Amino acid sequence: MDLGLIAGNLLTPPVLFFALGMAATLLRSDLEIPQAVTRGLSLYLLFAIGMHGGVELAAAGFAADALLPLAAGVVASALVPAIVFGLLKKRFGAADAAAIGATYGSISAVTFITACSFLDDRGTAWSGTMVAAMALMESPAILVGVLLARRAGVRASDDGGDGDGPREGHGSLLREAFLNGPVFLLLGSLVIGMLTGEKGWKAVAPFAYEPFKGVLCLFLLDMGLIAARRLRALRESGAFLIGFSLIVPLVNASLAIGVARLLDFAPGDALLFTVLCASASYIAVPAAIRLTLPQANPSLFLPMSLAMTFPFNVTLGIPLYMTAIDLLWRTA
Amino acid sequence: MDLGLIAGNLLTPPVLFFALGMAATLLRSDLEIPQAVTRGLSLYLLFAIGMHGGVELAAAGFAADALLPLAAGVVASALVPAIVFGLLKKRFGAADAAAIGATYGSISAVTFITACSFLDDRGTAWSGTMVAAMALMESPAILVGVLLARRAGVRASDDGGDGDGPREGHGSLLREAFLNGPVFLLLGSLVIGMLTGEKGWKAVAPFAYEPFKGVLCLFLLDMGLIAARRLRALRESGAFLIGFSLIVPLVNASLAIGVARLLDFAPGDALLFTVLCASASYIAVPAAIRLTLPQANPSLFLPMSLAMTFPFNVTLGIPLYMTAIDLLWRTA
Amino acid sequence: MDLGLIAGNLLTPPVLFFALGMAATLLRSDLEIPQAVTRGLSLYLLFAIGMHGGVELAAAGFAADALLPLAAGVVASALVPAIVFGLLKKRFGAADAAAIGATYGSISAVTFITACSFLDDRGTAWSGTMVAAMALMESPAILVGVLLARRAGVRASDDGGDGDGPREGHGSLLREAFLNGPVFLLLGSLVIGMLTGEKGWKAVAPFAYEPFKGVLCLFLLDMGLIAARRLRALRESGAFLIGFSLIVPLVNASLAIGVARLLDFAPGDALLFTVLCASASYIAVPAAIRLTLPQANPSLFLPMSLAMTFPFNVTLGIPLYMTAIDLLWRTA
Amino acid sequence: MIPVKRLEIVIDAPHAESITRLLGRHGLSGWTQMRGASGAGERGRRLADEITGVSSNHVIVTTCPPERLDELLEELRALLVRHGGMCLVSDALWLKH
Amino acid sequence: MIPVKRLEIVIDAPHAESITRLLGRHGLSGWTQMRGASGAGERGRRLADEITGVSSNHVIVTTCPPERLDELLEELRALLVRHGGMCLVSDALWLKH
Amino acid sequence: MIPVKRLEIVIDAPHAESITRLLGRHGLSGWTQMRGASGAGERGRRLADEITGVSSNHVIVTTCPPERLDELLEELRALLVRHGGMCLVSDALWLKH
Ligand SMILES: Nc1ncnc2c1ncn2[C@@H]1O[C@H](COP(=O)(O)O)[C@@H](O)[C@H]1O
Ligand SMILES: Nc1ncnc2c1ncn2[C@@H]1O[C@H](COP(=O)(O)O)[C@@H](O)[C@H]1O
Ligand SMILES: Nc1ncnc2c1ncn2[C@@H]1O[C@H](COP(=O)(O)O)[C@@H](O)[C@H]1O
Ligand code: NA
Ligand code: NA
Ligand code: NA
Repeated sequence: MDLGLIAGNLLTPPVLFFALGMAATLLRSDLEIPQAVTRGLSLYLLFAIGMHGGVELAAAGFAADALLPLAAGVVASALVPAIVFGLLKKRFGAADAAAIGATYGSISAVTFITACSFLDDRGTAWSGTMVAAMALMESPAILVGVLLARRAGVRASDDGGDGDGPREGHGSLLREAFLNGPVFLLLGSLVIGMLTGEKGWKAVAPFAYEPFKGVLCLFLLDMGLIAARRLRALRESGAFLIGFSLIVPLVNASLAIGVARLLDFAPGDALLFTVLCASASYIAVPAAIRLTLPQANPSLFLPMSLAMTFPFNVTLGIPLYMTAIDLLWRTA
Repeated sequence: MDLGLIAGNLLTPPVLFFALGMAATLLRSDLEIPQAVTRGLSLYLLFAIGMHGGVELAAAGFAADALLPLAAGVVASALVPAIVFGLLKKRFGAADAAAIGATYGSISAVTFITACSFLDDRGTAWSGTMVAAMALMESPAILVGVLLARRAGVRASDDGGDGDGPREGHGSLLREAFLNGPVFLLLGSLVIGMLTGEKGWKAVAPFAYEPFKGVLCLFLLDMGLIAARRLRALRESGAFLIGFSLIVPLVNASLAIGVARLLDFAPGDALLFTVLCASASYIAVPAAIRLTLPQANPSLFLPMSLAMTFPFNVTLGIPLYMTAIDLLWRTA
Repeated sequence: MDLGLIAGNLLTPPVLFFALGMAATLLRSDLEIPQAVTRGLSLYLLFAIGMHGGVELAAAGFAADALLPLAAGVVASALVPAIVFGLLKKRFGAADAAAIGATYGSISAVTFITACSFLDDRGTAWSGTMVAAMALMESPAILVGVLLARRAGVRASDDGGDGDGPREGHGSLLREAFLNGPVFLLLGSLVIGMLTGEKGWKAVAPFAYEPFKGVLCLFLLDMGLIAARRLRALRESGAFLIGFSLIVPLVNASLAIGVARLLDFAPGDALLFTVLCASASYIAVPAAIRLTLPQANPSLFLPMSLAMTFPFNVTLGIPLYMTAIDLLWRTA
Repeated sequence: MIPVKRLEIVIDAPHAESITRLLGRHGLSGWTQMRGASGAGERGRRLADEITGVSSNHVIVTTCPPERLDELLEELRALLVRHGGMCLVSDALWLKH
Repeated sequence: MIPVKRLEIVIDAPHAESITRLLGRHGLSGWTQMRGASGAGERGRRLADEITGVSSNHVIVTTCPPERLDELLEELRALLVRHGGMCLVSDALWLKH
Repeated sequence: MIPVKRLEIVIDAPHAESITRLLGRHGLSGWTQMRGASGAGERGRRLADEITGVSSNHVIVTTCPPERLDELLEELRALLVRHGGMCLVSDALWLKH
C-alpha cells in the first residue's frame, strides 16, 4: 500500500483545514462560521464545479463512450439504496433503512471535488464526463429509497390532504429529487457551462476556477467543524451504524473499481467514479428525505455520512482507492 | 432587427444564470440564497463598479465634454419622475405615482453592469464618464418624486414630531437621496477610485475586476430568484401596470437614443446612457421611498421594476437598444 | 516628520475605505454590512494572513535569529498588561484595569495587515517571522490580564460550580487564550502554511493572496462603520480613557522601536513589531475577557481599542512609526 | 386592543411552508417567521449549522381569534406529530391600528 | 419578579429605528431586536430576500411598566397606522437581578 | 394542552452555552435559540455588528413545568447578575403531540 500517497494527501491544505475544523470542535474552541457563509461557500462550489464540468463536456463533445460511465453511475446510484435497504430494514425499520440507502446511493459533491483536486496535484487527467455523472447520480437514489419505503408501507408525506400543497404527496417525490436546491444549481450550472462553452468559461474562470482551491480550504474547515459536532449523535446511534458507515464506502469502492476496470476507464475517471460510489450525500439527500420521508430519523443518516463516511473518504479513502487503481491498472 | 445579437446576449452566463434563478422559483425548487449573501454580493458589485468608474474618470481627466453626458443624465433622471407622476397620478394617487416615477427616473446598477459586460463581450469601448453618470442619476429622481408627492398634498413622514429623529421630516429627504447606503457606497468608491487612480486600482483589481463577471453570475442567479418571487404580486397589481413596466423602458430608451445621437455619444456610451434611462431602481429608491413616502405601496413599485423592467432590460432590452444604436449611428 | 508618507498612507484604498465607513456612520447613512459578511471577511483575512506567514516561515527555515523577535514579542505582550493594570487599577478597579491591559498587550491583526500592505506599497521587505510573532502575541496578554485580576481578588467566572461546564473556571482561562476562535484559526493556518509550504501556497494563493488587498478594503469599510458606532460609548467613558487610548500606542510604539533598534531588526520587521506592540486587540481579547472576566465592562475596553487606537494606528500611526524608524535606522 | 391567541411554532426549516399553508387554509393571513434557529427537543439537538436547512428550525409567530383556535390546533398537532416541532399558545392583546 | 407588559412589535426594517427612538422617548431603555424576519400581513407577503431591507421585518421585544402602557400604545398605534406592522401585548414577569 | 411557564432569556452570545447547560442540569431538554439579536439594557446598546459575538445577544426560549420554576429561576438569576441579560416569564399552553 502506498503510504506516501496517503501521507501526501493528508498534507494538502484542503485536508489539513478539514482536520483543523474537526480539531477546533473536539478541543472545544469557539471557532464557528455563520450559516450564511457556509451556504454561500457551498453555492460557490456547486456553481463552479457545475460550470467547469459543463465546459469540459462541451469541449469533449457527446461521444458515445461518454454514455457508458453515465449509465454506470445511474445504475450504481439506484442499486446501492436497494442493497442497503435490504440489509438494514429488519434492524432499523423501513423508513430509516430507506433514508440510509438513499444517502449512500447518492453522492457527495465535496468529496468529489477533493478527489479532483487530488488528481490535479498528481497530474492525473480526468474528464468532464465524471462531473456529468456526479450531477446525474444525485437524484436516482432518492427516488429509489423513497419508493422502497413506500412499498414497505411507509406512508407518503402529506399535511391534511387538501392537495394544494406544492411539496407533498407523490408529486413532491420527483420535485425533491430533481428540483432540490443543490441538485438544481449543479445541473443548471452544468447546462449553462455546456451552452456557453469556452467563451463563457473564460469570463467566469477568474472567479470559478482560480480561487477554487482556496475556497475549498475554507469550506472544508467549516465541514470539519460541522462533522465533528455530529460525532456525539453518531456515538449514540451505536457501533453497528458506525461500522456500517466505514464498511459501505469500502464495499462500494471495491465494486466501483471493478466496474471501472471492466469498462476500461482511464485511472483519473476510475478514481472519480469510485469516489462517487463510495461517498454519501449530506446535502441533497437529507433535505429531500426530510420532505418525502419525514418518518426517517435525521440523527441517523446525517451523522453517518457527515461525521464518518465523509471524513474517511477525504483523508484515507481517496489515496487508498487511488493506490488500488494504480495497482490494478498497471497489472492489467 | 439583429436576432443574432439578442440570441448572443441570451446565451451569456450572466443572463442564463438569471434565467436559471427565475426557473428555480417558477418550478418551485427550494433553491435559495441567504439574505446576508445577497447583500454581500451587492456590496461587492457596488464597490467594484464604483472603483472601476473612478479610475477610468481619473484616467480620462475632467474634460469639458464629460460634463455633457453627466448633465443629460441628471436632467433625464429628474424629468422621468415628473412625466410618470403626471400619467399615473389620477389612477393610483399621488404617493404611488410619485414612488413609481422615482423608481423609473433612477437607475439599476445591475442592468448597467450587465450592459458593460455585454459591451466588453462585443469589444465595444465605453467610458468611465458613464459610471459617474450612473452614480449621479441614482438620487435626483428620489428628490423629484418625493417633492411632487408633497406638493400634491402627501404628508411628510414624521413620527411624533419631536424632531430628534435623524431620518424623518424634510431633512431626511436629502439624507435618503444621498446617504442611502447603496448610493453612498457607490459614490464613495467612485471618489476613492479617482483619488487613488491607477496605483490603487492595481492593488484592488484582482478582487474588484477579474472575478467580477463570475460574481455577477451568482448575483443574477439570486436576482432571478428574487424577481420571480415578485411575479405574483405583480399579477395582482393588474395588466395596466404590467404593460406600463414594459412600455416605460421602451419609451425612455427611444428618447435616450435620440438624445445620445444629438449629443454625438460614441456607441458604447450611447448604450449605457440608454440603459440608465430605460432601467428602474430596485435598490436605492425603494429604501428611500419607504422612509420618505411611507404611504406608497411597495408591492406596486418594487415588483414592477424587479420582476418586469429588470428582466426585460437584461434579456431583450440591451441587445435591442444596441441594434437600434448600431443602425442609427451607421446611417448617420 | 515625513508628511508625504502620512499623506501617502492616507490616500491608499484601504485607509480611504476605512474613512468612508466612519463617514457613513457619522453622517447617519444607513449603509450597513450584515454581521455574517463581517465574520466571513474576518475569517478570510485570518486564514490568508496565517497561511502566508506560515509559508514564509517555512521558506526562511527556523533560524535561531527568528527566535529573538518571537521572544521579544511574547515578553512585550506579557509586560504591557501588567503596566496598564498598575496604572488603571486604582481608578477603574481590578477587573476593568485587567481587561484594558489585556486589550493593549494583545495585538490587532487588521492593523498588522494594513502595515504589511503599507510596506508592500513602499517596497520595503518584511519577514514571515513577524506573522508568527503576531500569532504568538495574541494570547499571553489575556493570561496575564486575567491572572492579575484574580490575584487582586476578582472572582473566577463559574456558573453554579457543577464543574461539567467546558468553559468556566481556571481551565477556561487557557482555553480562551489559545482556543479562542480567531487565535485558533490564525495559529492553525500558520501551521498548515508551514506544513504545506510553497506547493500548498501555490494552490491557495489565487484566493488567499491576490484578492487580499481588495478584500481588505471592504473589511476596513466595515471596520469604519463599526468603529464609528462606538464613538458615542467612548465619549461616555470620559476624557481620561480617550487620552489613554492615544497615549498608550505612542508609548508602546516608542519602546518597541527602541527594542527593535537594539535587537537590530530590519526596518520592515521593526515597523511590524512596533505596530504589534502599539495596537490593541478587538477580536481575540474581548471574546476571551467576556468569558473569563465577566465583571469587566465591555463598553470601556472595546470602544477604546476599536474607535480610537485602531483608527489612529491605521491612519497616522503606521506612517509615523515608519518615519521614526527610517530616521533612526539611517542615523544608526 | 383585541384579545387574540398568540401561537409560537418551532418547526424544521423544510416544513415551515407546510405551516404557513396551514395557516392560510384557516384564514390566518398574518404571521412572522424567523429563520436559522437552533434548538433541542425530543429529537435531539438541532444545530442550525449546515447547508440544507435540515438542522435548522424556523420560528413562526401568529395570532388566532380565540374561537378559531381549536380547529387550528387539531390540524397543527397532526403536523407536529409527523414532523416534530413545538407549539406554544398564550393570551395576548393585538394593538388595533 | 416584577409584573410587566411584554410588547412584541413587528415593523419594516427601515422603520425599526423609529420604534426604538419612540421607546427611548417613553423612558424605556431595554429592548431586543431581531432582524431579517419574513412575514405576511395586511400589506401582503414580506419575503426578507432582497438587498435593501424594504421586504424585511424587524422584531422588537420590550417590556413596559403597566402604568405607562397606555401612553406608549397611543403613539405606537399612530406609527403602525402610517408604516404598517404589528404589536402584541401580553403579561409577563421580569426576573429581577 | 399542558400549562407551562414560558421563559424568554436574552444573554450575551458568549454566555449562551452557560444558559443551555443550566437548563440541562434542571432536566429541561427543550429550547430554541436565535442568534445575532441586538438590543439595549442596563449595560448600554449592544449592536450585534462585530466579529466576536461580544456585542451580540442570543435569545433563548424554553418551557418549564410550573412546579420546577422557582429552583430554576434562582440559579438563572445568579447567572444574569454576573453576566447581564434578561429573563421574562409568562404563562403558556404547550400543544401536546
Ligand atoms: N420546550 C421547548 N421549548 C422551546 N423550544 C422547544 C421546546 N421543545 C422543542 N423545542 C424546539 O422545537 C424543535 C423541535 O423539537 P422536537 O421535535 O421535540 O425535537 C427543537 O429543536 C426546539 O427548537
Ligand atoms: N397576525 C399576525 N401575527 C404575526 N405577525 C403578523 C401578524 N400580522 C402582521 N404580522 C407581521 O407584521 C408585518 C407587517 O404587517 P402588515 O403591515 O399588516 O402587512 C407582517 O409582514 C408580519 O411579519
Ligand atoms: N426590558 C427589556 N426588554 C427586552 N429586552 C431587554 C430588556 N432589557 C434588556 N434586554 C436585553 O438584554 C440585553 C442585556 O441587557 P443588560 O444586561 O440589561 O444590558 C440587552 O442588550 C437587550 O437585548
Ligand atoms: Na454513493
Ligand atoms: Na431610469
Ligand atoms: Na499591543
